[in-house]
Amino acid sequence: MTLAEILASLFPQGHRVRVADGLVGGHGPLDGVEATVIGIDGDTALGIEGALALSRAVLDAVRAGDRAPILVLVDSDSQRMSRRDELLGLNECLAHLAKALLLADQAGHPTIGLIYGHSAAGAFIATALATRVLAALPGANPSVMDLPSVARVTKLPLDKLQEMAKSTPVFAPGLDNMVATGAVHAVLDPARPLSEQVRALIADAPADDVRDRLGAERGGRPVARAVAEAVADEARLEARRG
Amino acid sequence: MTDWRSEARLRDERLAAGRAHAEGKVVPAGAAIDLLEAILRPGDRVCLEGDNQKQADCLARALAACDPARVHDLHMVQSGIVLPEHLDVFETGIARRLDYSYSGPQGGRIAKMLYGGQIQLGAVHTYLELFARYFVDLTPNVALIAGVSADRDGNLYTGPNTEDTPTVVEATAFKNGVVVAQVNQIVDTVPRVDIPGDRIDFVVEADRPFYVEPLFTRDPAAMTETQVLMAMMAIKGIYAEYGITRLNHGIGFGTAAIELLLPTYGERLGLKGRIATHWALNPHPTLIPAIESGWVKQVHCFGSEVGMDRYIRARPDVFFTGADGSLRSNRAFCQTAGLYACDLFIGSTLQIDLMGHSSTVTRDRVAGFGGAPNMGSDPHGRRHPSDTWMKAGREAQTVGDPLLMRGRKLVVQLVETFGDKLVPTFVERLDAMELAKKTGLELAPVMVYADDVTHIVTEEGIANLLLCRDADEREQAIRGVAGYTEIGRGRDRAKVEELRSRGIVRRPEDLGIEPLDADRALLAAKSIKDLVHWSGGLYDPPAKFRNW
Amino acid sequence: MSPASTDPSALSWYEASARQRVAALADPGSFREFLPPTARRTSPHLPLFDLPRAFDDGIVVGRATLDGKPVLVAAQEGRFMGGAFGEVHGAKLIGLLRAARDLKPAAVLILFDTGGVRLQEANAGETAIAEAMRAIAELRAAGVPVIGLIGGRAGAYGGGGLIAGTCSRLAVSEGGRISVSGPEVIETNKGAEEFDSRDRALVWRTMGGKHRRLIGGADAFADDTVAAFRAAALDLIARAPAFDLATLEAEQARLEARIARFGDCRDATEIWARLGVNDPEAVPAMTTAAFDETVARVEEAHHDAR
Amino acid sequence: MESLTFRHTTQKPLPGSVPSAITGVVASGNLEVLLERVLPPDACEVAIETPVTGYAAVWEAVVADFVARAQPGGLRISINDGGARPDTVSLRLRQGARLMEA
Repeated sequence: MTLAEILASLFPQGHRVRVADGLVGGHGPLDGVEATVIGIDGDTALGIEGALALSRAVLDAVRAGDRAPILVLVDSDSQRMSRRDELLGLNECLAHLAKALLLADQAGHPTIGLIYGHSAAGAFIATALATRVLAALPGANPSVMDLPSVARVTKLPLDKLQEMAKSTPVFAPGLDNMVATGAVHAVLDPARPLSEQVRALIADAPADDVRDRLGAERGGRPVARAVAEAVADEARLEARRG
Repeated sequence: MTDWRSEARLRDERLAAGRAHAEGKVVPAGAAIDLLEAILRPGDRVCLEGDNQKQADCLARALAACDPARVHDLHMVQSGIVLPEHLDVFETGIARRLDYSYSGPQGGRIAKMLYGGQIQLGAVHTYLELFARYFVDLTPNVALIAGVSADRDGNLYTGPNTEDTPTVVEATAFKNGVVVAQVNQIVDTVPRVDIPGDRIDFVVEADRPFYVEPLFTRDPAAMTETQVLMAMMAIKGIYAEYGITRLNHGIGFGTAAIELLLPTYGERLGLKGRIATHWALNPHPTLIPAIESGWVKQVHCFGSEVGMDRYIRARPDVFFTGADGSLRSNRAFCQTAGLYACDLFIGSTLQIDLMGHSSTVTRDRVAGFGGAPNMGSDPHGRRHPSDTWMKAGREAQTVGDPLLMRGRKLVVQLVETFGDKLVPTFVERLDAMELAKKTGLELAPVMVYADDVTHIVTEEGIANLLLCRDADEREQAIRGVAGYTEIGRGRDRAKVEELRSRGIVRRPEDLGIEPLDADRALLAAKSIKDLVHWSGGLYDPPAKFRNW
Repeated sequence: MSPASTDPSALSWYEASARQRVAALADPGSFREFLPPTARRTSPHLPLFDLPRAFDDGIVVGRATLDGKPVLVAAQEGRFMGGAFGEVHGAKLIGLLRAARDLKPAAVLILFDTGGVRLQEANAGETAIAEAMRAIAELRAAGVPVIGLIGGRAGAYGGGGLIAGTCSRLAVSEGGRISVSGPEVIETNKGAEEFDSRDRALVWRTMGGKHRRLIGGADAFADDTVAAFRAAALDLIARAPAFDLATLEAEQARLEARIARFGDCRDATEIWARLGVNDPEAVPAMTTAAFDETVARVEEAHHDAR
Repeated sequence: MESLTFRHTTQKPLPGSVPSAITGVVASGNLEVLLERVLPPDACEVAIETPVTGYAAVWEAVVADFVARAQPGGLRISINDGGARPDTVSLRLRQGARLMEA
């Protein structure tokens, strides 16, 4: 689906969402409140200016205090790779955007991510992965690194990696693997109105971070949940010992 | 009538042809190719100054760009094969024969070209040997050299990296040859005259400053506990034992670790002033802590080192400097100093065989030798005694009238039993033998011959070959320090224990060294930054060595 | 310069292992490790790639006291797989952060030493980074300071740089680096003209501890010793900013002002000059004392906007 | 990856009472050594995981020398190797034994 189609399906009554320089921003009516929409379109890399433009929109929504949903629509490249971005503190800007979304969440705004194209690395972490519920549309292609690049870095032949990718979702790019990891909660049905599907996601939003539980259930992260629990258990036990 | 002036006339012809591209002696960089095509003749012997460090790179590029129809079949006689252009000329036919000394960075490619027959190799020389032949049977017709600046009369300032230049110019200019110098800039007055202008025929103002490789910078951050252990053994088991004051160090991490242990471990052993006072050495950054701690009386240098200029200028009591304040190095003199006036050479190698021959040549790399074979040989022409030299001589030779006994130079190989990628250092047969066979060389390129080596230091211990009385003892002493290599595991354990009881093989514990004490904390500097601090901010390391 | 010392607190942070850092940072003998090496919770994925595993998967987590107060600590081992986040590695950090939510320690300390996501377990690593950022935001909102200490050889790159940006406060040493894209990554993707990764002085000028401290990307500058990091951690715990709208509004303004003021600078030295540093070229070689004096005069370096 | 296990009988137990210790890091040319006092006092077992294949004989010799010298009775020693050279292996084993004796 294109961004225009997605917006039309999300907001059948119309919306005020604009795209400029690959950055998405605006509002649209959802369940009687004005949802805030931010995002990245057109496989655009996220740099310092983009991150701060998006975080500004999120903080504006938090300041409004209406607890309206915040939708994060993502079809991005990775973080913008440049000397200037790093010089000026890209890590702070991306972390700031993620923190804005996490603060909004704490302040009672449902934060819903929707990945409909590509996304990778720092851009993915700062946007879609910083929402409470991350959904995807079929055809979305989140990745950390493409397989040819993985082949180059790991010095393993590409065909071997492709074979491994079939049985080991933990390293391979693609939506199915991100779903299996638990990072993507649900894949939406493009044939049905997105508005009602998003409404359902908001209604069913988990109270806690359940991504490692999903990863264990779906087999994409076989041990993370057990390891995290074991650490937490030991910590509590040690604390009781004093 | 015998023609006694044919060479001189040919020189005049070359100069006349070259002057067409010059204004006085000065040639713009853009005309360098024309100049070379004008002065060179097919079959000329050419020294294209490629030193250990300083490179006449502008002239190298110009030579490689000459028309092979006009310039061909040259015989290159230069100490260093360092730049790609040094070998490009053999691919195009501009050059055919080669006599050289060192080819570190091009070691892989030169091996391929030797196997492929693109290069007719005369020999891989020691520096002094090649320099000597400049004056006998390898005198250059044309020398292409490099300096920092020159005036319009050709008076040349080489900068701190004087290196080979005086030797090359001496041989060329005084035997009817033509000398072309590239300089970074033409100035009204040079800071000091390293080569008088009447020995320089043309001066090319280069398009960019000549390239210098920071060859002697070893980052302390990369030193391992094993290297620290070996350095402890060398200091306690050799330097202290023989009272070594006059010495030369190789280029490796092991010897750099020794330098960094002098102000800590050496100090603790009370050795300050008793060892390591007089050096033939490039200005190693890792020597800074020892200098600053007052260990080092003086250092004569083969060449300089990138980033050390300001430090050297501020320490003229230690280094040889000119009236302008900057370092004056000289490879030929320093090699001679290392050969005759030093009591110890200690360096590393890639392979050692059961007799003790060593080489840095491997199947796919012909790195050449640099200074090691001269430093690492016992000069039979030496006549002056020193306690170190005499003690070593007594160990080697137990019978005869003391008044007729020679001393011995200490030649120490400091090697880890395994190199990179678990390649064993100790082998049955040197790869150099294989190379000689395949390429039809009459002599295998051996770096240090067995009869010159006196000690081998590994992390397993010290083998004192001076004390071995026959070939079998020698082999078992070498096996005894070869650790877990096949050579080491093939040792006769009883025999090695017997050698140990005679002090021929000495383990760390025999020296009172606990291997677990070999900690990086002993290094006087653990990083390049520490070296900068030691130097009081005078050392200015190249960007690739910085992490600040 | 003094001869070698064996005092553990004088230990070089850069040189020390994760385990040595934790042991020397905490009150003597106070550290208790969770899922220690004997538990052998190793990566289930690395063998597929024919790569060796580590018994702790490259991260040490546990509890300790710092000046008598209970803290939870995580320390990455930068020499194992570049300190990168794999599944187990990430999950150990997540478990620690979740425990902190219940236990309310005086602080959580994260000793970063990471190149980012472990490629062989990329999806797990990336997700763990997102989980860590969420958990840190929750902890901070609950009033638990989360302090990042950065001075290892791998720095804090990739997702590590983002987690660092989520912490309450950061201490960094000269050798420490904080960034998202590494120099090699930028060079590979954009060419050596954009970023020459072999120019290490440029790398440190752009991403290193002094630059981050000067522009306010880190809150304390520590000498490269465990003792200095300990002192910095204690200081930072005492002045951790709240995690609320006011803080993030202030951070928004701070970062926007930074771009407006320095957005046209090509090199860090230009930024330092505009910050009022008299001799910007001298900054890399400055001693800690001289640098501290310089920082004290730079307004941007002091804020609660994180 | 290659897995190797060597079992030795020692004349005596390793002194000290530290239950476990770890030294070294899995990195290129380095290794980690985990030592646990879990075996009978006259037994020592060394288990190695290494990405460098074909060096079983070298490992065997290094381990045998270490056992003969340190007499690490009671220890199960587990090694994750990153391609370390034998001298580094020996050093780490001795460092580990010293930690256990403390």
